[in-house]
Amino acid sequence: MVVPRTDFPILNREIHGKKLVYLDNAATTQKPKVVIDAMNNYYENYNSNVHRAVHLMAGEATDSYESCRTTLKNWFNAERAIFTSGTTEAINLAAHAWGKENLRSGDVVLMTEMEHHSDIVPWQLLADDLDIELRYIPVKEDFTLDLEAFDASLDGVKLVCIVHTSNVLGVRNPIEYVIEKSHSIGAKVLIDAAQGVPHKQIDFEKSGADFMAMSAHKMMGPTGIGALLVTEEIFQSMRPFMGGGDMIQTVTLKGSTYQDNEHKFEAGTPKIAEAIGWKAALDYMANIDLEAEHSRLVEIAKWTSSQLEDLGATIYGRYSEQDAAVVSFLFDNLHPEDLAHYLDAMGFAIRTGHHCAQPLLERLGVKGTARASFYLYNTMEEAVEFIEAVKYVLEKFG
Amino acid sequence: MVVPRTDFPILNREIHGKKLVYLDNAATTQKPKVVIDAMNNYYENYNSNVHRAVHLMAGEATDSYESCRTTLKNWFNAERAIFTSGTTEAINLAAHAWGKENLRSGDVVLMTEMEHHSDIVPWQLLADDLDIELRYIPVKEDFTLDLEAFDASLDGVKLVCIVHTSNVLGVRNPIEYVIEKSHSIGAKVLIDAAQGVPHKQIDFEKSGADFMAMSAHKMMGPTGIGALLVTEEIFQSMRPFMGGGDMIQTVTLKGSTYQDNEHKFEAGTPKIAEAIGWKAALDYMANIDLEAEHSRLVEIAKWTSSQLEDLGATIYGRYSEQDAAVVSFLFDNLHPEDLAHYLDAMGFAIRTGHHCAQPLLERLGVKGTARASFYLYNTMEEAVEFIEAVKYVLEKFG
Amino acid sequence: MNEALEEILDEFEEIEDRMEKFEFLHDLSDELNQLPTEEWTDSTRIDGCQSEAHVKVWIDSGLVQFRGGADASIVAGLMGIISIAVHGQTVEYVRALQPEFLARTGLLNSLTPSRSNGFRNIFSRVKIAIGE
Amino acid sequence: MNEALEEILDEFEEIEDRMEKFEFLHDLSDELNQLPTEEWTDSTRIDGCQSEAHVKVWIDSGLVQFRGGADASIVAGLMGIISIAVHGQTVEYVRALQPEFLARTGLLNSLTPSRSNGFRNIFSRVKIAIGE
Ligand SMILES: Cc1ncc(COP(=O)(O)O)c(C=O)c1O
Ligand SMILES: Cc1ncc(COP(=O)(O)O)c(C=O)c1O
Repeated sequence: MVVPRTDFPILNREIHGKKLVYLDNAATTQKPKVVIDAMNNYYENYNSNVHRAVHLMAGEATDSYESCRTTLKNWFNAERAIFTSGTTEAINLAAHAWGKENLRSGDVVLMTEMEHHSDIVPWQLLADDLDIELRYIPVKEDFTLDLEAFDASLDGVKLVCIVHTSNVLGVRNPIEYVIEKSHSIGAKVLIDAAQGVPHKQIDFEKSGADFMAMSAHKMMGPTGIGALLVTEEIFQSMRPFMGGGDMIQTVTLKGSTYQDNEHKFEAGTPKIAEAIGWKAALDYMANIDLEAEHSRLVEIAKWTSSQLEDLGATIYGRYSEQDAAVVSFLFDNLHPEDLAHYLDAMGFAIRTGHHCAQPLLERLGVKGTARASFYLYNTMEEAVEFIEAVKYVLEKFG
Repeated sequence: MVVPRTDFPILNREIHGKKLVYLDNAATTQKPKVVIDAMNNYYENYNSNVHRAVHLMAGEATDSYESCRTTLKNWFNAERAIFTSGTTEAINLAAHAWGKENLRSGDVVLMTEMEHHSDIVPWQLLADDLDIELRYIPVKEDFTLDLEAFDASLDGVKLVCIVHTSNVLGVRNPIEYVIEKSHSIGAKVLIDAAQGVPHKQIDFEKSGADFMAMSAHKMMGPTGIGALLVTEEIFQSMRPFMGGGDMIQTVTLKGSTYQDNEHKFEAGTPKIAEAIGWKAALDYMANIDLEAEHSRLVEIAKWTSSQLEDLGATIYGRYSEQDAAVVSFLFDNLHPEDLAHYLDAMGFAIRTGHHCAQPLLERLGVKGTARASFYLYNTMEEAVEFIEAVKYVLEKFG
Repeated sequence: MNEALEEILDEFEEIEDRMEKFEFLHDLSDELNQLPTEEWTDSTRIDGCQSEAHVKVWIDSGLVQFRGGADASIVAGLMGIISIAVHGQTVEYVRALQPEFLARTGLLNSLTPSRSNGFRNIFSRVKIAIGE
Repeated sequence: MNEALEEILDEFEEIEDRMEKFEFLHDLSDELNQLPTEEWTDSTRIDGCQSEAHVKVWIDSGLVQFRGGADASIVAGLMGIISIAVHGQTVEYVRALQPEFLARTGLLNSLTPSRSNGFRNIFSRVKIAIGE
């Protein structure tokens, strides 16, 4: 089963006179009409600031906004869900609100070479402020993490930051092992789940993770919103990050007291329409058999990668069952930037470049890759057309 | 002239069976259809991540997103416009990226008692980290700033933070005087323009301010976006606040280098749809004679306040030409929360409470006020209906 | 639900005009055993009302005791309803009571416990007092 | 605009099929005076291309000199056009030239100078070299 493509207005779009084949889903996903409609409904019928006024629209807006939080908590089985502008802000929030309060000089933050810049730079910035050490788990030839190196790197580690699923390789990391091992030495674990949550309903509590970061726009929700999930224990050890309206209990010239719920970390007028759109996306996902869809997409990715390989491409990925449908590849005789332009001329949207994961690409020994990433509305037919298009380009320009 | 009310779909809304009269504009404003449509158009026709891919939709999204920045810079005549999630994040950005880098132990940040919590708490949080002193300019009986006290408080001041227009009083502060005087002693000035920009096109460069913070949602734009305007000098002295994708030039395991434009402070996938919506709002405003509208609204506010006074209310404001159309008032014999509920029953949306300005309310000696705030689509007829409704409530419950 | 409460909620459902509902609510504040302002403290204060709102809930011989006071009359009226709902009732009875009954008044604009919605917070205070 | 450039842009406007445009562009990279890879340095590098792209622009006897090299062929083709536009032209002539002429190729998906759009950055480099 494929989700009804007619649910996604953009799929009717023509690109340079050709039918759009959108294969840049790891960058951002398309939105079903229900998501767009939910935001329109807010703006056209009950746009109002939340938490503050007693009038009817303020009540409706507040209920809608907070019901997104409830939906999110239920979907992920999480005690605390703090809204942020996306994965990046979520990780920065963890670094500021928890890291600054709980890390001490000499403590180690352990990351992986597979991290997205959003899970590296916040810790580098924090290391500029605190005297903490940063370490990285290497990636092996088979595109998986070097778990022996991980085991050997745990000395002094207080926090492990690991990407659930790589946006370049599609590889899903053994977070269960990493969490268990990290906890056994008393370290906390932050999961960058930006690429994990679109494909799978993750049970945060059961996963045992301490933090989990995500973006709505990568799971059919709007831009401008995401979340940091945290356990109650972590929540209680976080200090306010940004100050302002809505996060305070009282303000005097001498000092302030803060809310004791998630609002404490959501200063200012929140992302109201965005939360409402995200809830609609989660409700939409709830009607999809995500596991079946995921298998279907991984099959497509596997087929695509083997076809590309037959055409002479080097493939960066492995397409086991739990991995994401992300195909990174390179041709010796065709620059990826050229390929992307030629494909664009034929209606195909793929991504090329460093994918905000320069350390990983350095480890792979390349400057960038071409990446085709599939999502719920993509079909096997599109994969076939994509391979045909690549063949055409190779014949013409290869 | 009133802007065509038919431009605002929500104004057809019924509240408890009554016509909506929306007088909570200082909290958030309603959106014209062009703003909603611009965001729909993005999601339905060219939703894509920006700055990163070469395909057509990525190009269209990038051009649209960046053209919002251009529009913003032109509208405000500003060298640098950094997108944030709103006024609150903009001020927190200033505190982190500039304050932390440029303030030293013993330096003074001078604020006013009239500030919104968003322009107080970030500095209180900063003062927890750095050993800086916070001072406040008092508010006088006539609801204006005590400029003599200001003159007398400048010793050691490195930054003055002042609200352009009070969200409680509607009073427009003498920012020209404050900026000139502050600069004469070498202090920088941050303007919280959240309530100023909806009513007036401000020339940032000409104002001489160093920082200016604002929210799109208070000027007919969407939720989830705002901006910090800064001079080139300030821009160059700011250190990255949040780390992640899009703000870097290169990332290695050893460290990172950053972009040299505004992207440096916009980590992660940006607020794309939101920027596009905001641009549509600015384009819409460009077609309105804001000065004439402002005079019209202040007249309405002045009339409303005098009517309320005749009915026995205490008024907190003065309604001079430059002030905003914000009417804060209290009746001795009717609790504002009750009043707001009764008015809501009749379709009127007003705000009551502390308006995120507790220090100001403490100075005024009250716990909260009732506040009716007017915007472009409001009419004199609505003000008349409002006064009638208040009379009705007073008769029945006063 | 006890009979008095049922009657009141029926009455609310019958009244269509919202202003009339408020008038009816106004009268219900008389049903409230007043908590004298001298006894208003931080621990009796209800968050989420813009008014000063205070309640004291305790258990006496297995029966819930409720006193309240507020400077806004709508809040006092809602306290009146809650008082009718719980005052003098057994702990078991109150434990079974869900805050949703308040929605039948048709007066709640929002169901989210928040700053602008102290009504639910008042009821939560009752629940806390009986150890929930 | 010089005649050779005019002709090329006319040709681009005549070609409808985007792939054919690319084929035509491909040929234009031959027009480019190559900057040997040994001369590729940080200061010749163009930001915003995902490929390695390098140009060197200088003025000789009042005439603009342009050399370039890129490992992506589309970028090399665009350099070819820019070379035709500016190489051997007077500084005054190049000063008057606006980057918008590149849009006439119909090949630019974006007009914003950014990471994914090195084309404009190449032309900016020319402008910087002539002191703009
Ligand atoms: C004067 C003033 N400053 C700051 C803010 C905060 O704006 P936001 O909540 O959009 O961040 C507001 C609005 O609530 C305001 O009126
Ligand atoms: C693995 C991973 N982490 C983090 C991010 C950053 O997400 P955002 O840009 O939405 O903050 C992304 C997406 O670009 C990603 O793929």
